[in-house]
Amino acid sequence: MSQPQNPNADVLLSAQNLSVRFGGVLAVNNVSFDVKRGEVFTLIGPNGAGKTTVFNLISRIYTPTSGTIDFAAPGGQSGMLRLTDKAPHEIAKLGIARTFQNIELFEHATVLQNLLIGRHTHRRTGLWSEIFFTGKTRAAEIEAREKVEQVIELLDLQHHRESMVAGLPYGVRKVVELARALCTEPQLLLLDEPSSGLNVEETDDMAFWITDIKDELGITVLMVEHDMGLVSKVSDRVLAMSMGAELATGTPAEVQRDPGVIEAYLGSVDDVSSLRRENHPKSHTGASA
Amino acid sequence: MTAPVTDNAVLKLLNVESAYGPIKAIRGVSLQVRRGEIATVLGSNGAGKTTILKTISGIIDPRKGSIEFKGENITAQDPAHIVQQGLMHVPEGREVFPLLSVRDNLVMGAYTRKDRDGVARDIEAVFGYFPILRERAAQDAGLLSGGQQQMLAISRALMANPDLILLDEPSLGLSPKLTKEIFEIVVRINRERGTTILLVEQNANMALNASDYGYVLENGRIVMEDTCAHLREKDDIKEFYLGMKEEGVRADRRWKKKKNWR
Amino acid sequence: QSQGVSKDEIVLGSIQDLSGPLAGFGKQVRLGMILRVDELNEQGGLNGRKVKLLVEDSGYDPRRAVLAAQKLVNQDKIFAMVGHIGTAQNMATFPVLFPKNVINFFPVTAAREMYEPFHKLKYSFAATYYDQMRLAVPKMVKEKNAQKVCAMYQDDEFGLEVLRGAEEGLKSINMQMAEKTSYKRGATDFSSQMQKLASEKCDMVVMGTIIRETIGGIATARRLGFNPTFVGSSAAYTDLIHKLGGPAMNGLYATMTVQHPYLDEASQPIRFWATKYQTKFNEEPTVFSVYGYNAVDSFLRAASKAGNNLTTDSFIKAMDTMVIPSDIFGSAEMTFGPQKRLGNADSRMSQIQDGRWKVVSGYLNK
Amino acid sequence: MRFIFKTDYNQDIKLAKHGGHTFWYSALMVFMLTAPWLVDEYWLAQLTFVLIYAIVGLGLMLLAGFTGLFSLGHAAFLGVGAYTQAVMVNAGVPFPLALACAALLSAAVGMVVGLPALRVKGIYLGMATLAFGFIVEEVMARWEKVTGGNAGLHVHTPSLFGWELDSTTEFYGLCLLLCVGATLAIVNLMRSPTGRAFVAIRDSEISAQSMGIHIARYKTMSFALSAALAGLGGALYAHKIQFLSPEQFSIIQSIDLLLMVVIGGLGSIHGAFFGAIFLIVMPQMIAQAKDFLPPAIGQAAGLQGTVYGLVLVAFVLFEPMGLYGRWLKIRTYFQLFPFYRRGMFKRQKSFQKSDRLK
Amino acid sequence: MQLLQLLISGAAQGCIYGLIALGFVLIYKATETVSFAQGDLMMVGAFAGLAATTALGFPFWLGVISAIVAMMIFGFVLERLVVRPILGQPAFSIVMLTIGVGYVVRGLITMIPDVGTDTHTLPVPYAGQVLNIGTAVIAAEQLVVIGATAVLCALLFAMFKYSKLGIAMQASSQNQLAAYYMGIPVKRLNGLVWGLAAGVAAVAGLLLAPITFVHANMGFIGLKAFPAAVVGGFTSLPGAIVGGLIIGIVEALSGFYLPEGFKDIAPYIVVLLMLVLKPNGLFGEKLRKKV
Ligand SMILES: Nc1ncnc2c1ncn2[C@@H]1O[C@H](COP(=O)(O)OP(=O)(O)OP(=O)(O)O)[C@@H](O)[C@H]1O
Ligand SMILES: Nc1ncnc2c1ncn2[C@@H]1O[C@H](COP(=O)(O)OP(=O)(O)OP(=O)(O)O)[C@@H](O)[C@H]1O
Ligand SMILES: [Mg+2]
Ligand SMILES: [Mg+2]
Repeated sequence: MSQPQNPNADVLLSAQNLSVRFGGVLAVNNVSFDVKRGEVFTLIGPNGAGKTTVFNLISRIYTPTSGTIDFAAPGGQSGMLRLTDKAPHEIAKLGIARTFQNIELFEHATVLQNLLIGRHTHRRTGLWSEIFFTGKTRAAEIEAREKVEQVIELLDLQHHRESMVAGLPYGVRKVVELARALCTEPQLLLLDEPSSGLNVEETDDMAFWITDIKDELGITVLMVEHDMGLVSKVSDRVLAMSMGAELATGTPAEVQRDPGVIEAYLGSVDDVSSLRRENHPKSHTGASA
Repeated sequence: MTAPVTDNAVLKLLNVESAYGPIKAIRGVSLQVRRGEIATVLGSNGAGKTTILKTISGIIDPRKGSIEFKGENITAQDPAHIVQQGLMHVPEGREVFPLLSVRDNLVMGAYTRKDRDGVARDIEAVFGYFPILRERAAQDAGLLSGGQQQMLAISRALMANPDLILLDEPSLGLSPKLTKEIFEIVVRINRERGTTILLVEQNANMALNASDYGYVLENGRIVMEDTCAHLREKDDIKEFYLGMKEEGVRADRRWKKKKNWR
Repeated sequence: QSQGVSKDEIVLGSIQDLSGPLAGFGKQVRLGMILRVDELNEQGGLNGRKVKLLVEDSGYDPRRAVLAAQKLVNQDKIFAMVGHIGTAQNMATFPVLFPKNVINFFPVTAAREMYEPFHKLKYSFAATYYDQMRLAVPKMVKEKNAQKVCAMYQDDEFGLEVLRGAEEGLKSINMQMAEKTSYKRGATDFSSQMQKLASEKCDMVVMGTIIRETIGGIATARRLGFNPTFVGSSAAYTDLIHKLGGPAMNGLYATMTVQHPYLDEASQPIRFWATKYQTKFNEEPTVFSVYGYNAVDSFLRAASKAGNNLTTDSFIKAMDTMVIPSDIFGSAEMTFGPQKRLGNADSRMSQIQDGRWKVVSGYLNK
Repeated sequence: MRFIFKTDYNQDIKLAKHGGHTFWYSALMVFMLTAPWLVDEYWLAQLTFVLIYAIVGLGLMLLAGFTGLFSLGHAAFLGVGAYTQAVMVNAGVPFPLALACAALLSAAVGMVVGLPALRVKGIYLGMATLAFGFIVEEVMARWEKVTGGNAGLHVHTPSLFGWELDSTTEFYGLCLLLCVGATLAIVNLMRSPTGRAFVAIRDSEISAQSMGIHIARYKTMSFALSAALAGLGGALYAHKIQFLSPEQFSIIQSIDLLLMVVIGGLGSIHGAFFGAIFLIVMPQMIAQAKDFLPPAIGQAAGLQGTVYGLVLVAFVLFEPMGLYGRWLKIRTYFQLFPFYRRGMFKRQKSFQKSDRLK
Repeated sequence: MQLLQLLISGAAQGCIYGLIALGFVLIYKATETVSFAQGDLMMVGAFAGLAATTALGFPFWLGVISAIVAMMIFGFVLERLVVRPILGQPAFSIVMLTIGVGYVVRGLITMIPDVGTDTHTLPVPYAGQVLNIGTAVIAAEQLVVIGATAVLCALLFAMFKYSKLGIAMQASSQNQLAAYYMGIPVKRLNGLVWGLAAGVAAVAGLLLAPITFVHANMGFIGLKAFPAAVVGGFTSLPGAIVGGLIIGIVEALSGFYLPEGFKDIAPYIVVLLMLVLKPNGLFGEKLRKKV
């Protein structure tokens, strides 16, 4: 296996000339980008631009038609690992965790159990030790719980610790999914639309969390997001895609100013008052009175 | 042509209470939506907005209370029956038919309709709204991107040409441009066809501008209601739903969050 | 004192298939047994003891047979197991019966394991499939001057017994089985089997088959224009063959131990018996009804011989010198002894002629 | 209602969550240990069967209830275990060694079956295991030299250094011991990473994978463990029934096993036990009950099947969570006693979604 | 010549499997459950035909039609009574339910005094006739099966592909919740599906009756139809027929050319091979969840 040299010690993840085709659809078309250690890198783009597909390529759910993805070897070794040669379950072990656009939690388990599954890559016990539940297993379990509790506290999930995921509201599930990803103690965190379904205030919290994750935990974040407020608040760099191809790269402000991005993605300047009914109906008393 | 808002309520909820097993999700909600208007329900996560919509369309049976649609009591009726009365629900989380083609998904939207020509015309109309759907007409809906599925879910509801549409977070996962377009379409349909709309939306700014009347839901109870024009001016609404906070408040909150965190 | 015998009652158990593949037979065995038990009880019982017959359903499943046997032996405390159907089912219950000293009397299966290896609690009545075929096949070969004998058999212990008997019989006249082919119980398609036999140009086919498979196999052969002499065992000796199979079945030979009780049978005692059965249960009797009836009848003979003090030991003692004479159904005389636990090994040949079984030979004896 | 305040991680991990657990499970153990003196031989034999089937049920629960892989050929593993045990014990191998071999050989076969399971799910997996079951049954029937073929195989009583385990009581003791051991093993597994990985695979393969769970390995492991328990159960079954024939391990047996875990309650360890009790006791109850029915019905051919089917249908209709679900409700009812409200367990409408996509 | 006859016999038998498999595919496509009661419904259908033509004395064709109609009603009722109450539960519950229904149906038929435990023949006008194809022969009974299978398959295929009803059935199986949201009367459609499936089962039973006779256990042939459905892909109607043909022909050939015992397990070996090589069968769609 070729060991591509890391050209730049700062680069954590490097995608080169990625393309993937599904039948007639070229979902990702020759996209290249580098994610630097310690930054928040955001992918934006119209619906169907191929953002989620890029995530799926990184987590090896899809295999690229052409192109490569390299990841800085964990544990400070020099050199890059070729992700595209790895099996899907090996990705987490390397320190890449992700959330899903449509939320993929373990529905018939509690929040706590979901988070503990997140600790799977840190498993140290063997089958026999688990069957007899030896002291080692017990110690490992306690340690896993300590770690999980830290994440629960960070994300304010105490209240939901023992709830079944199936019964949680959409917004909480989003947070649980983030928590589960954090439990793997990743180097790189992939967030697919973390704020969708959250209201303004919750989006604010999300922004705080993402900043904390980056600053305090030192985790690099690669995210897909449509809420430009959040994007500007937390991202260091933004890559705009359209129809599978790269449209623009730069700081959030730069990208937002790009006419191509405005045309394809942002639309005209925010003035939603045009939606209002010209003649307001007169106020009426509600049925609840 | 603009359809006027009339005073008679198409949809009336009276003291509705729904629960999932022992957990009560909404507790005594009363609201009404008048013919031709766009009404919205605001509320934070888990407030029970989705539950209200599901209860209306018969997916959940309420414990108490009654629901009236166009003068008929539809409490705990079979969901299919309720749709046949002219009520369409765009559910949270898209819920497309993953293994049917995009076109067949649209055809299913028009299941209750008998007029073939009208259906064909409406398919063209939604293809006009969302050209990508025309492009993917023969593709399995399950393979669309998240946003594309959302477009499909909305289009599918339009296909039924209903009297009342329940919209649960229509902008979920849509690009800023499309979000705006979606609301324009919603408003247009309301104005042109006179379709009544009950809207649940996290993007309160959009919702409050597009709607005529709004309810605020907290912990399963309605705590405030008014015309959207008035709501837009209220300080609480501004702070909690529109995100127009003073810097001090924001920093305070940030600090509180941080304190918990080592 | 043995379990199951009290001052005024003898409790007998039986396990039948009442819901499985042989439910038709199981039901008839049960009715035959009931007929005899009722006759006895109406006459006041045996030495003042009425007989109580408990029948359990095994669904032709050995595991359920064991559970049923446990119930009968340990819960209902039966004195003897009578007329239990099925080879594997019987074998599976032996470990339940024997430690409790419960006799397995006249099981409705013609497998050698029902009396071999010797066990003092095993009694069997029917000529085994093995013996039937061992004696019938050489005789038929000679009679028909057959050159190539082949076999189609059911892929289970029953079919194998037929096959082994036939092979043994052929060996005695220095012949070999030219071709053999098997099928699984419940099979419906026999075309490849019959084609295989046809391509070998077999002129006699031994059928280790029961009912539907006998009919299906022969019908397929006739359709293919393949018309050897078919020879079946007593398992194929039932009126269903000609009733269901129609004229295509004419010419089939089968061995038999008791005669089918046709309602319009020429023999007056059989006709009388058959009518009685028909009146009581509102259905026509078959050979299986006769097996059930005979099993209970023979049990009663021995029990009566054992006298008032009926115990397992006294019953065995009575059986040690037991002779059961030939009955109205034409079964041969049965004799038992301290080491002889099979009544007899005799059977007769019969053939379907004009849609009805006809006896065509006397007893086949070694 | 009981509220438990957690002050220690150990509390979360502990098996007995509170005093009630300790008390009731101890009571159950005491009963099981004294059962030979409390119940008559017939019921002790049934109890032994229950324990044997519970072991098999635990295995199937692991596979179907926790990993979400439905096997329609589980009787094959039972058969492999049973025949291995019978052949080895008959050849004079000490029975503990034979037991171990039975479990291991079954596990090995389970791994082989696990292979197609890596690629197929749902109904296809059901069919793969069904096909496998038929093939194993055929092998048992055809490999006469070893299995005795359709003629069947008598199993000698287990013996260890000249000591024969022949009495009902002693064998019951053995089964009890193994059953408790198996239960502890599964309970332990389920509170460890492996057990959680199984549950993760059941709920969402894609996200299990993205959590670093090697799907293929864990599915194979689940098959192997499940088959090992079935093999162990099969070995005990061989001794209990003492006569083996291939048709005892047919599709009917496989379906019975599946019914056992479904009726017991999928996804709970209690369910395996409830199911085993049901599977053994139910036919006996029907047999007992029919003595009280008018003979025209009670003795009719087919009654047993009809009643069995009716009970099954009734279960699915009224208690889809199985016996364990019913038990939970009863328990909650008493715990809440004066405050119990009707409708508390009223099922909300539920909606099925394609599980072709998982 | 040998080979030709083998192929013809195999194909005829394969059509029987295909015919039964059609029922499985119908139910699976429309409700995403597997009905283990299909074989038993087939048996009941055959008994219904028997009752109509012998006990009631109807002329043959009238008897056949009334048996099919009666079975469709039976399917309806069955759905109403036992399937509908648990609609929405995981598919597996319904599988269990059908196993239970199979037991009950078989048990009840067995319980009919004087009829249930016996084997019967259904008198058909075309019984016993054979058709010569070159040197090979085929029975009229088999020919009828082949014809009926083709017609039924075409009809059902058209329904699922082109009619709104058929699409709606698939829609409800893929996402019941969304189907309700669309106003699709899921329950009524389900009733229809079960009615249709029972009707298909009745047709199979009636066509099979002259070949396998009518008896309470004739439904077990359904176990051979599973492999047919799997090989074809379980969601494809033409696949069921092709799968059936493959299974039938493999059976015939292995019965002739391979050692004893292979004929019985050949279908299952084919299934295992199929699942390893092409997990979704010959015509099954390749599915993958998009995340
Ligand atoms: N497995 C697949 N098969 C076929 N087409 C696919 C597949 N996955 C994705 N696509 C197509 O590729 C394109 C990109 O999809 P992707 O999910 O990456 O979009 P996205 O940028 O995440 O959009 P959104 O913001 O709406 O989620 C879409 O047009 C989609 O239909
Ligand atoms: N299936 C369920 N089982 C149990 N509880 C549930 C279930 N679905 C919702 N709930 C509970 O009902 C309450 C209301 O949920 P609902 O989904 O209506 O909230 P929402 O206002 O739509 O929130 P969101 O903005 O996140 O979509 C929540 O507290 C949630 O925990
Ligand atoms: Mg996306
Ligand atoms: Mg919601």
